[in-house]
Amino acid sequence: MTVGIIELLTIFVLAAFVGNEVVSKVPSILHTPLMSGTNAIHGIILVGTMAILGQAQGDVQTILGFLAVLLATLNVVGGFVVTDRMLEMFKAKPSDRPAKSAGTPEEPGQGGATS
Amino acid sequence: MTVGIIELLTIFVLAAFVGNEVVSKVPSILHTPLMSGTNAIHGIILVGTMAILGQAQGDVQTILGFLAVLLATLNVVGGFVVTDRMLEMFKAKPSDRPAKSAGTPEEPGQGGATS
Amino acid sequence: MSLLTWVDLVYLLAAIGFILALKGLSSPKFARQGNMLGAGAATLAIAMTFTIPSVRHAGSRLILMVVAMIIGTAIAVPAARRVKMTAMPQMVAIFNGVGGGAAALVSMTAFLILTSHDSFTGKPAVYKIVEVILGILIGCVSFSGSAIAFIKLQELITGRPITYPAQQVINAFVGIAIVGLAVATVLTANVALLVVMSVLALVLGVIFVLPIGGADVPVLISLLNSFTGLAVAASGFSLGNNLLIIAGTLVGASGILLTRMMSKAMGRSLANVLFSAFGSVVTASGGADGAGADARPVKVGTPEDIGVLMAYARKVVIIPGYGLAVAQAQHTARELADLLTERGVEVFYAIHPVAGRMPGHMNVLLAEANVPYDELKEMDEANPELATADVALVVGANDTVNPAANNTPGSPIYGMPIIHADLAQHIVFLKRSMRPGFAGIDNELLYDPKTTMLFGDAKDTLTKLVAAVKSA
Amino acid sequence: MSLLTWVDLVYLLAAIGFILALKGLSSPKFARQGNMLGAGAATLAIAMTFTIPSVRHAGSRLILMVVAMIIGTAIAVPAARRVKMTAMPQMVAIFNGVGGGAAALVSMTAFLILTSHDSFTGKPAVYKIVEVILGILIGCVSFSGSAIAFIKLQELITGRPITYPAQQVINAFVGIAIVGLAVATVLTANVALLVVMSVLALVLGVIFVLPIGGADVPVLISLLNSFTGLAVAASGFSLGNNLLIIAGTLVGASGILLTRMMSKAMGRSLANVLFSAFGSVVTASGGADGAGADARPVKVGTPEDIGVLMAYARKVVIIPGYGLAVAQAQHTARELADLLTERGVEVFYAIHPVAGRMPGHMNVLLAEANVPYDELKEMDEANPELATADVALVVGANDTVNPAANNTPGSPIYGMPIIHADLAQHIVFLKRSMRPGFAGIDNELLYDPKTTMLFGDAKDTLTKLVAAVKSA
Ligand SMILES: NC(=O)c1ccc[n+]([C@@H]2O[C@H](COP(=O)([O-])OP(=O)(O)OC[C@H]3O[C@@H](n4cnc5c(N)ncnc54)[C@H](OP(=O)(O)O)[C@@H]3O)[C@@H](O)[C@H]2O)c1
Ligand SMILES: NC(=O)c1ccc[n+]([C@@H]2O[C@H](COP(=O)([O-])OP(=O)(O)OC[C@H]3O[C@@H](n4cnc5c(N)ncnc54)[C@H](OP(=O)(O)O)[C@@H]3O)[C@@H](O)[C@H]2O)c1
Repeated sequence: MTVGIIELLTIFVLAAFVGNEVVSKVPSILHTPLMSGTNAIHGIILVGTMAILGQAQGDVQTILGFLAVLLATLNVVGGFVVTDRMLEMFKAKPSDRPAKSAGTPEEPGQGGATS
Repeated sequence: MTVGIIELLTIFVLAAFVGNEVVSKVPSILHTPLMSGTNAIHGIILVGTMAILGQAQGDVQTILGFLAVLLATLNVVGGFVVTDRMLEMFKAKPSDRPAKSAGTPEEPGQGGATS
Repeated sequence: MSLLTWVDLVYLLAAIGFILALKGLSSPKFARQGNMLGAGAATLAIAMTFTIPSVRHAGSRLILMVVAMIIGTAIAVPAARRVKMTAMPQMVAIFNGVGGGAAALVSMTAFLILTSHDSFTGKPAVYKIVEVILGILIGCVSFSGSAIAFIKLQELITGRPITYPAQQVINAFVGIAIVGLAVATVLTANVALLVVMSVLALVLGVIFVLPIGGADVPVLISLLNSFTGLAVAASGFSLGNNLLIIAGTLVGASGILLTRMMSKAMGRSLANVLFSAFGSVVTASGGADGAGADARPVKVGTPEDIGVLMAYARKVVIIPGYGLAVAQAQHTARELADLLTERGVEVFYAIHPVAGRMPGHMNVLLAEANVPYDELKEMDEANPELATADVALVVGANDTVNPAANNTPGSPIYGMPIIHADLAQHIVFLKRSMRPGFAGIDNELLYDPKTTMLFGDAKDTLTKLVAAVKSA
Repeated sequence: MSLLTWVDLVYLLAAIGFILALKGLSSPKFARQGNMLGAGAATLAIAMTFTIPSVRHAGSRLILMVVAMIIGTAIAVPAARRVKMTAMPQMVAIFNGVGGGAAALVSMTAFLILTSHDSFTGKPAVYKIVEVILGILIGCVSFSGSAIAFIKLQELITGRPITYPAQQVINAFVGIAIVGLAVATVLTANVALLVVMSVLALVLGVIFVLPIGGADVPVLISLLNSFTGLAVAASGFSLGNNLLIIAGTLVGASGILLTRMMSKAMGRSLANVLFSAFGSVVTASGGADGAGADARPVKVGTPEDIGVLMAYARKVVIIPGYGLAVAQAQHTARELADLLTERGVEVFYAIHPVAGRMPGHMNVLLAEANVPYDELKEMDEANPELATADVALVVGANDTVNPAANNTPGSPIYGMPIIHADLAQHIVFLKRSMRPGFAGIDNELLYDPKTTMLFGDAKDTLTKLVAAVKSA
């Protein structure tokens, strides 16, 4: 906790630019998974809750810390699992399907989705 | 100078992502001005040379610092001026020209350049 | 290097992992790998956290920690595995809310630790308190706001905008009270003030979300997601933890952008989504639409007519909308499409970006029903094809095919891009009534001579169509 | 807040300014504003630096500082104002070199201060020395490499790759010596070792650049630009200065990307650009090409023939290349284009991304000659138009219109996108001889029945064409 506030601010500003730039061209087809995936990422607050519970003194702080760890675990575990489930379905899978007229190519579908 | 190396490393990594993301879609028409413009940006080393000359002790350090300030000034001043000169010409200017058949629109030229 | 430096290095690695995960999630090809990379980065960071002395030597609190994590995992995994794809928005809302709650609790405990530690050296630095307050405020709003969003989407309360007398006055009062308490807390570092402020922040989350209509809630969730990110970043400031700052800010910044992109896809501004009820009180039932609707004749078809029409068509485009999600008719729609394909009819789905209950949601629903990618076309790709389609089968969609968006300036949806069902030879609407869609405006296309209506719940009518096609 | 925190805050603002400047520079619309924003950010940061106590109270050294800045400005402004646009690559090289030199000097002085300060407390931390060494190494290579690049481009020495016996052995020796000295310096923190290492790094810069052919030098300058950025970032680490780290890293990262994009536009890998002489020793004159060239007949035209051809054409496409830049014929080309336009001929320029002496350079040259934007077409835009063109006037270009890139697998330029001059009704080449271009390979198009050659320096032949069109 000895790090200068300016360094933290700098990191904040740079991370904001990175987040903004990276997401700026995502296609609408991915809005839902992206929302859910970023939701999982902020579950990393779990790391903070662990540190807090580790340092907690007295019952109040311990209870708050315990609750925090519990909630953060829900967020991070649930977030990544649900996103994965969603994305798992996001693929061309002509093989699972009843016979289709032509051997439908896999790539065009995905390529079209990006455009 | 008491800042932790980790913070500096973090800033480095994030800045690298920002640089990469921002430049990743520049059209080839701007390669030369972009090269010259980034060249000017690293001229900010001038700030470092000033700090060094300020702290210099003894003749050797003072001479090195003096040289450094001089070189850095060349970089930053020359870099921005030359880039500006280049970009100044980068515009549609049908007005300077001898009468052209049709009233050439300004935008299409620039729009085409981005594509 | 000391152990703590190693921890910090691993945190930096995890942060890089999150950035790459976000890059992956932004492209359809690498989305799944991206998510897995993110999960890996999180696991790494969590594992490393166990080596920090204050955690490692926490004794009974270490046991509590592990217990909390086991309980959390035991709840989260089955919930995430079993949730129906149609209930995705609720699920995201709840995971987001707990994250916000955790961030608020971290900031709160950090405040307690801060004030108890510093009791001998005097008041802690102002900016430390400001960081804590920001974390608590944003986290609490996100927590209670997400909870209300969940309740709305789960239809435990009405999805309609909830308004009540003196709403503006109450909002203003809560807002001013929070600001006042925040300032007072900064000045006094008093715990009681902080607790009252936290409670009011929870209230603010509730009254912020109540007036927002059900169909706008997904956009809201994206915004609250962004809030939680910022709350996490604020906790990162309090704890001096770079990883939390980076991960939180990434989510905060990308969430805000995503929210704006969603509003744009709906042809509206973010402010409009959040602060106007957008006439959806009028929408839900009765009133103006009944009058306008009944006045003019519409063509109503039987399932058999329409079954024959489709069975002998060359190209059928299915345009799914919000109603398909509500009726959970995606599997039946797929059955119909398969049947038609087997008969040699060319079938594909035209997906509007804001069809369904949340942006991109229709893709997820249809993917769940095993509809392969190559039958889904995005709006821009589908529109040129519609001119050559024999039948446009509009299943529970309305606004997203309403020509008023193109040709009626002043209409609330004017300017929103639509799917051009109107270009097809025949248009079939599967809906329950003549009631308008979310935007609450009449749809001229329902009265078009080319249009046939088939009233009823989408799942029922689709089942009937399947039977009709089979016997055609 | 202390003064130093204020300085840091202003530095952060300047860093944000640089990021926005970079964003601006990446889009044609905001490039100029972006550059101005960058200049403003730099000015702000420099002004703020004067308030730092160690600078403010530096006494005589403060005067020296101001003197150095005045001298630097007095040299840089006129140089930057007067330089010819064709000499742009040299100018960028020299500004880049001095920046690298400055960064190296900063790191060197930081090392001296470090070792003198710490003389009583023992050796400074290892990572501090590593930072310094990196700054010096990269800065020195950038400095001497840029100097050689300047000398090559200014044609003070030959632009051809310079090779000499035992080149590999010497390079390896220098490389190993530098690594050894670096390790020794880390272990001993000895100044003498550092000085020797710096000198060897200067040598490395020279021997790294000498074997690179003149036409590849622009790509190299982009790489060295990136190096200087990294050297600045390394100085930032030594000084604990965030602004230097951010600005340097931005330039370093974007420079590497830019370098790769340039190589890609040339249809080659970066390694190929840097480490292979790419057969350009064969290129320059004589040898294989002479034999192949003389064996087959070519059609040679007179300026009058070609003047008439163009004067009565409907559409003329001018394809400028390296030779136009060398001959500095851009103004004459513009004169010709204006003349044709006045006669009602449709004229535009088709610009290949790697035409000229550096990527995008041709745009700058033509812009300088007052050619408006709307007459410049990028390759992808121009190619469809060439099929309907009456005349493709190829001025000092060769590789960029060579069909071998499309249809001769194994050719060194195979895979590079070209401008399809071959689709035009008539093709006119203005060049001095039958010699090949930079890639050193024959161009079938020169022997095409549709092709007319007009030999001579591009400026001369264009002047003759202007006269011919006038009298046509
Ligand atoms: N996707 C998003 O992210 C999102 C977010 C917020 C807002 N929105 C808004 O939501 C709208 C979405 O457009 P949309 O065309 O998909 O939907 P819509 O315009 O809201 O229309 C949905 C239609 O489905 C019908 N319906 C409802 N339940 C049904 C059932 N069980 N069976 C059959 N039909 C049923 C309704 O008519 P009946 O009542 O007559 O059956 C209604 O007309 C747009 O205005 C968009 O701006 C979208
Ligand atoms: N732009 C870049 O960034 C860049 C960087 C590195 C490498 N390159 C490479 O450079 C090449 C560029 O292609 P390019 O088509 O522009 O040029 P090129 O293929 O190198 O051909 C240039 C032609 O101009 C002629 N020429 C030279 N001086 C002339 C003069 N004074 N008057 C008239 N003609 C003259 C030469 O023929 P004579 O000798 O017969 O006159 C030569 O054939 C590509 O291979 C590219 O990969 C480009």
